[in-house]
Amino acid sequence: MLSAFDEGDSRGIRVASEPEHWRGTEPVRVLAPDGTAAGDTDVGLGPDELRAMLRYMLLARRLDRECIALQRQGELTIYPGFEGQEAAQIGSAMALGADDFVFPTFRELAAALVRGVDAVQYLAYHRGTWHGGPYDPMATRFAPICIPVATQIAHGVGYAMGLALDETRACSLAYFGDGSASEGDFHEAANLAGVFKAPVILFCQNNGWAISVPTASQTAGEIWKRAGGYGFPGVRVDGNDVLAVYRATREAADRAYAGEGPTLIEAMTYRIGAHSTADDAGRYRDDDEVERARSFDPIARYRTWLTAEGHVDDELLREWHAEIEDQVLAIREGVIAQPAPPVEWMFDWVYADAPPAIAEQRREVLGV
Amino acid sequence: MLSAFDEGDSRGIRVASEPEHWRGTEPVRVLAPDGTAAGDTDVGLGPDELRAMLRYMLLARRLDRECIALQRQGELTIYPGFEGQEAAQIGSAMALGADDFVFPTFRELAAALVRGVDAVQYLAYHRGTWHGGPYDPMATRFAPICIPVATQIAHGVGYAMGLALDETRACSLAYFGDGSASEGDFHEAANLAGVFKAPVILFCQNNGWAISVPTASQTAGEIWKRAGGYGFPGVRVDGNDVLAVYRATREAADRAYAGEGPTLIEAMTYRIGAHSTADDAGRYRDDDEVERARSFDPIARYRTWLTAEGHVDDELLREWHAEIEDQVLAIREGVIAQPAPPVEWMFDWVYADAPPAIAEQRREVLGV
Amino acid sequence: MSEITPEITMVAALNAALRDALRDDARVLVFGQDVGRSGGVFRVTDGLQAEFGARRVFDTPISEAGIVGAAVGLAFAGWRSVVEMQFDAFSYPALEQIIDHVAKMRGRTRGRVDMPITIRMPAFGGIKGKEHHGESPETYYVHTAGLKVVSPSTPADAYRLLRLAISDPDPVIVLEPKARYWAKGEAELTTDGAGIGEAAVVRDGDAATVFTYGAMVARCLDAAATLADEALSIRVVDLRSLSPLDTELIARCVRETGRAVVVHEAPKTLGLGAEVTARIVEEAFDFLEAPVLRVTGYDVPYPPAALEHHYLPSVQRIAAAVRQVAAY
Amino acid sequence: MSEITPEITMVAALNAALRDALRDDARVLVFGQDVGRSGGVFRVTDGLQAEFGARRVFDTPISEAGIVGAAVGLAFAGWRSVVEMQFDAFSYPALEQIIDHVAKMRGRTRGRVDMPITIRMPAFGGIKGKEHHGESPETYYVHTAGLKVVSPSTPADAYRLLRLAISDPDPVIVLEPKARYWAKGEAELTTDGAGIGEAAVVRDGDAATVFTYGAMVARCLDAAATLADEALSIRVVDLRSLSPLDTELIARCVRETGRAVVVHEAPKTLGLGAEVTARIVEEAFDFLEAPVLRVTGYDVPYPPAALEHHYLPSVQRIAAAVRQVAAY
Ligand SMILES: Cc1ncc(C[n+]2csc(CCOP(=O)(O)OP(=O)(O)O)c2C)c(N)n1
Ligand SMILES: Cc1ncc(C[n+]2csc(CCOP(=O)(O)OP(=O)(O)O)c2C)c(N)n1
Ligand SMILES: [Mg+2]
Ligand SMILES: [Mg+2]
Repeated sequence: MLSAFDEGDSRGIRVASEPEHWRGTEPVRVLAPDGTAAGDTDVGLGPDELRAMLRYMLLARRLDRECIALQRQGELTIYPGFEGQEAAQIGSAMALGADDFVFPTFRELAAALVRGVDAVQYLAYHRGTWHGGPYDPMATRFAPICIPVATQIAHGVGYAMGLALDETRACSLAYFGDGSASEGDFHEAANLAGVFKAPVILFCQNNGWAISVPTASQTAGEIWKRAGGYGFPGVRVDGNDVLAVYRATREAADRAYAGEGPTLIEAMTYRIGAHSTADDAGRYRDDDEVERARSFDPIARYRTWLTAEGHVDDELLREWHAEIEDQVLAIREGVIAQPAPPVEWMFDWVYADAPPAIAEQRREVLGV
Repeated sequence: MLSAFDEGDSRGIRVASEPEHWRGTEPVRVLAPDGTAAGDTDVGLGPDELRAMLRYMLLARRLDRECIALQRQGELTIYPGFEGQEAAQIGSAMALGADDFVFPTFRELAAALVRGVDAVQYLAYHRGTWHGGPYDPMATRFAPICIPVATQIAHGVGYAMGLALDETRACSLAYFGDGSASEGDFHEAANLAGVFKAPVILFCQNNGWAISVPTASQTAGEIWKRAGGYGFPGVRVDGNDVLAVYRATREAADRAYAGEGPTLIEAMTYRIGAHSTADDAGRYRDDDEVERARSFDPIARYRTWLTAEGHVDDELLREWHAEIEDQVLAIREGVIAQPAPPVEWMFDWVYADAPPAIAEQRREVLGV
Repeated sequence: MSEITPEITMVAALNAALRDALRDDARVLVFGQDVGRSGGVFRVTDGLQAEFGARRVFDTPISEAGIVGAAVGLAFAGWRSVVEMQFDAFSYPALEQIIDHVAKMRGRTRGRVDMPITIRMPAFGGIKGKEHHGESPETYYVHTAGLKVVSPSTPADAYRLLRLAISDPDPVIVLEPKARYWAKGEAELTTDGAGIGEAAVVRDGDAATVFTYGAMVARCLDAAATLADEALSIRVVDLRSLSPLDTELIARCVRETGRAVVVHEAPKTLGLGAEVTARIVEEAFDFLEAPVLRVTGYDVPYPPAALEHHYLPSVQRIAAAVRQVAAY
Repeated sequence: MSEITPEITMVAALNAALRDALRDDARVLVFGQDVGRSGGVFRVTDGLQAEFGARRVFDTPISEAGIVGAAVGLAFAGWRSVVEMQFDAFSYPALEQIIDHVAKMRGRTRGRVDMPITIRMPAFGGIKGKEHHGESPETYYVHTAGLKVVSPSTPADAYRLLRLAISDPDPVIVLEPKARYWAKGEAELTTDGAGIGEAAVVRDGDAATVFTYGAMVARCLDAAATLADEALSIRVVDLRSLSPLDTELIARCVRETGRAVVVHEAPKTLGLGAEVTARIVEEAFDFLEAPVLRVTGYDVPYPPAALEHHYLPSVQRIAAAVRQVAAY
């Protein structure tokens, strides 16, 4: 009997060079890992949008690395990087309309950038100056950062139920990870979505790891397949192929707008970095696995294709590079300049009107 | 968009005469509803065992009705009847070995009888004289009655993990209902079972209703199909066909014994009575739906086949009838004779050793 | 007009509150297990689906965490959810959603997103119910910052508090004393009157104050009547709002009566009585002439029906405690 | 022998307790998220999988309710589970399993089935952690009859209490003060000594007693040192066992010092301080010369890192409360 109890698990046997958790059902692809077309590359985006997508990916990666530096320099508390997941996040976020609403986890800074969330405000969370949504979640339709894994999925479903009740032509999208999908909250939310035909996209970034636990020890099945049990479609897509992610999300959104209900998307990607700056992935993961995964880099793949298609060239990339450096520097400065909030903020929004005990405690702290 | 929000739901459109929630994937059958063979009827049971199965079904139905009478007479608190589900419970319980362990809900009196649980002790629960397992759960390998729906599934999985660790050739079986399968606990337990290849049978009695909510409003999918997402087999079986239930459970047990892991069985049955004696099903369910379901009665079907096969005849049935009347009368008397427990029992097993506060409260109550 | 005031049950009052809320505010939704077609296991939502349709009043799968989580999402979409947890203990699967999100979301968004969620549940014991159907979960909720918790003891309070809960921009847990569901009271229903946060003196007296709530209010009034025969004049306070607590009224009563007993069904350890005692000590220590006694459920799981009456505070136990503090 | 006692961290002590328990009892299992290969996010389970194999020490999916539910089933099969909840708030999804089953199963089976389950979790704040990583969940557990709850403040107590928890036939929640994980203390580890249910006087004094636990013990000792400079002699009691509480020692200290302050990180309302106060009032009212004051977290959600130091009881706040009761 080979089960998770057995030490010599399948992590030892690596033959193919793709990340192990990609095995099984072949994910849907538009671009091959080498950047050549693997399907119909017309996903309905014009050259500007195609370019914008790459620019976001480059910005996201650069900013992610800056955040890790900021953390090392003591300017952020723990920071969860997303290197390797740029296509999954940006491809999906780009596919949404302004009226759609995103319910993220704690790792979707790249998606937040696409939604127009102010990066400095977003990073206040990781600086430890505010919990939840330092940015205005209603303005960008990007819900507060959510840490208790899978709990945000029900929020996405509830929001979508609200859209359906209002007969608004919009949808919500809830991000979650491969590990999060083991929570009961995933199941309850997915089943509710099916029953109410909620216009929601359940978007799983399967990056192969939940902290130190590989997907193979997280579930014996394939996550996209669960959709069938809830009575709605599921699709497994190459999460490092931004065009495939875009198309799958677009199709799911169109289904949602048309009143056809939810879609589960499992985007196969890879977490290049550690779980967070507090984590040492060397304790549980071989470096060569990471090296192999790097050869499936989503940015290189897309840039190769865009270049071959003539949408970008070296000059444009150099221009972007300079712009992005400036952008990131401004964010860095903004983060560093961000002060601790006034102490009374701890009390100010717990209730719409502070009950006597809180009002008194507030006075005590302020010494008034 | 047709969703659960729409009032004119599919409950209004009934064409076939079988219960609505049986539609979709055809359940596996050994006997047709009219009691003729619909497949290979050799499920590996000899004539004595085949007869015993019918006798249990007759006893169970008679006792179930007696319990409802006892409740009306004030001798039981609320009682949840199981009429119509005798085949599902007895077919599955008969398929287990003495070393296997059952984790029931609150509706498995029929299965308890097969496991040898003393009916009077079992009914102490419904008499309100003790919570949980008034019977010894270790002696009969039948866990305490469980009310918080779906929570017992994880217990079954944990027990099975324990069996695997001990390398014991046995399995566990957790019962749950169609409604319970919407709980996160179902999902977490099923996923754990898959990951640890636990020797467990997840046995869903889909009786079409969760109190007043029909299966169609409970999930948009088919419950047996969820197994695929967890990486183990699922099967939909005619839950009113005791031979089919027996065979499916036996096969699942054999898989478990062989170290092949879990199986999800969805047994399609029908709750003939109300949810419990406290429930008035007339508020949400048409009587003619119940009448139609009665024509799929599991006992009539099996008796017809057993009679046709020459395993039982009218004389034997008359004999059993008399015996069962005596048996049920004895249980009835046992139940009625059961006194309230001594008040100190409230304190006696909260901890192995009562901490001072409880010891003091115990003394206070006893006035010592 | 007739001299005889018509009386209604708490179930009818709660039903009226939901009906009026649904009628007055098109953003109000009512959902949960069996609340739609069947009208709820206690009939609290009876007739609402028929009147307002299945888009406003609907049944859900058995998914407490999902139900509450959906209410959070619905709040982002501007809906005001009134969800039912079928029984006290069946709110436990939703605790993570309640503690992490329902209670905290306003703060997390710096007040940009309201959480006008009402979580109703039949609570407490006293009906010889099954296991997990007689729990007193208030401690879990009262300790959780960001929630309000109320428990009415009369039909009129039930109507008012439920309506106030629904219109409150913040989440409110409504613990409905199921043992009093069918008890009748004044039929005049209005939202005017005491708000969330205000306790009430339901019987005046000066020898001691008994603080209580829920189904124990009636029992404490019975005890007070018994004690009146012994010439002990007891004040009874219905706390009604368990969070925020009406510390001011609590302290004033202790200053005036010098002695206090707290009565509730929940187990003693860290039951609400502990907090009431602590506040009395903080706010009225110099007026306290006897220890505050707690008459509560024991520190054991809620017992089976046959032992329930031994577990719940009885008139005898309440009266004995009052005599003890009075004689101190 | 050297005069210098070697010192170890609480993490090392907890790790040793798990190792020794795994070695001494073949029925002990250790499982949870990331406890296996990686050795836990705080390294408490470091090296255990390598030593005892993946059948005794294993990683699980992210399913807190499932993990705890599996531990219940494993108990039926005669296994003794030590499960880790990765952080305080991540135990909330398991509350239903804990309240309904872990706490009640012994009683439900009339003592026929033990629930020797240990649920460990890094608890409380003070490390500038992320949201949901600094919660003080003790009220939820202490109020739940059928559970024991301990919280060590030193490596030696951590070792002993964890081992006692594991060998206890009843379920024990172990709240490990994560802010003290890396603080060092005496390296001699033994199961001899105070059992679950026993508090300890960690500093003697006679002007007032400060009751506390977890990471606040060190802070209260700092406050006591400060106050000693003002010639105020303060007794500090480390409660250690939050359920059952050592009521006897609590009452004795109040009888001897006449004044009391309770300090904890959890929000004030229905924090453990309420229960300690209520017990003091019940057991030592006549000796109480001042109100019992509570120095606690505020009645708000645990704040972000930048505000944490305003939220947690500080030496100043503790000292001020002590001065206040002493001067009363
Ligand atoms: C309810 C809950 N349990 C545990 C954790 C601790 N935790 C934080 S992230 C994480 C792993 C999540 O893995 P996955 O869902 O795959 O997302 P990823 O980190 O890979 O983005 C865990 C266990 C948590 N945040 N919430
Ligand atoms: C966690 C939880 N929520 C709600 C309930 C109330 N309840 C008791 S039985 C039931 C319906 C269960 O339906 P199903 O699982 O189909 O089983 P059946 O009653 O049909 O046997 C509900 C909602 C419960 N027992 N536990
Ligand atoms: Mg992951
Ligand atoms: Mg059912």
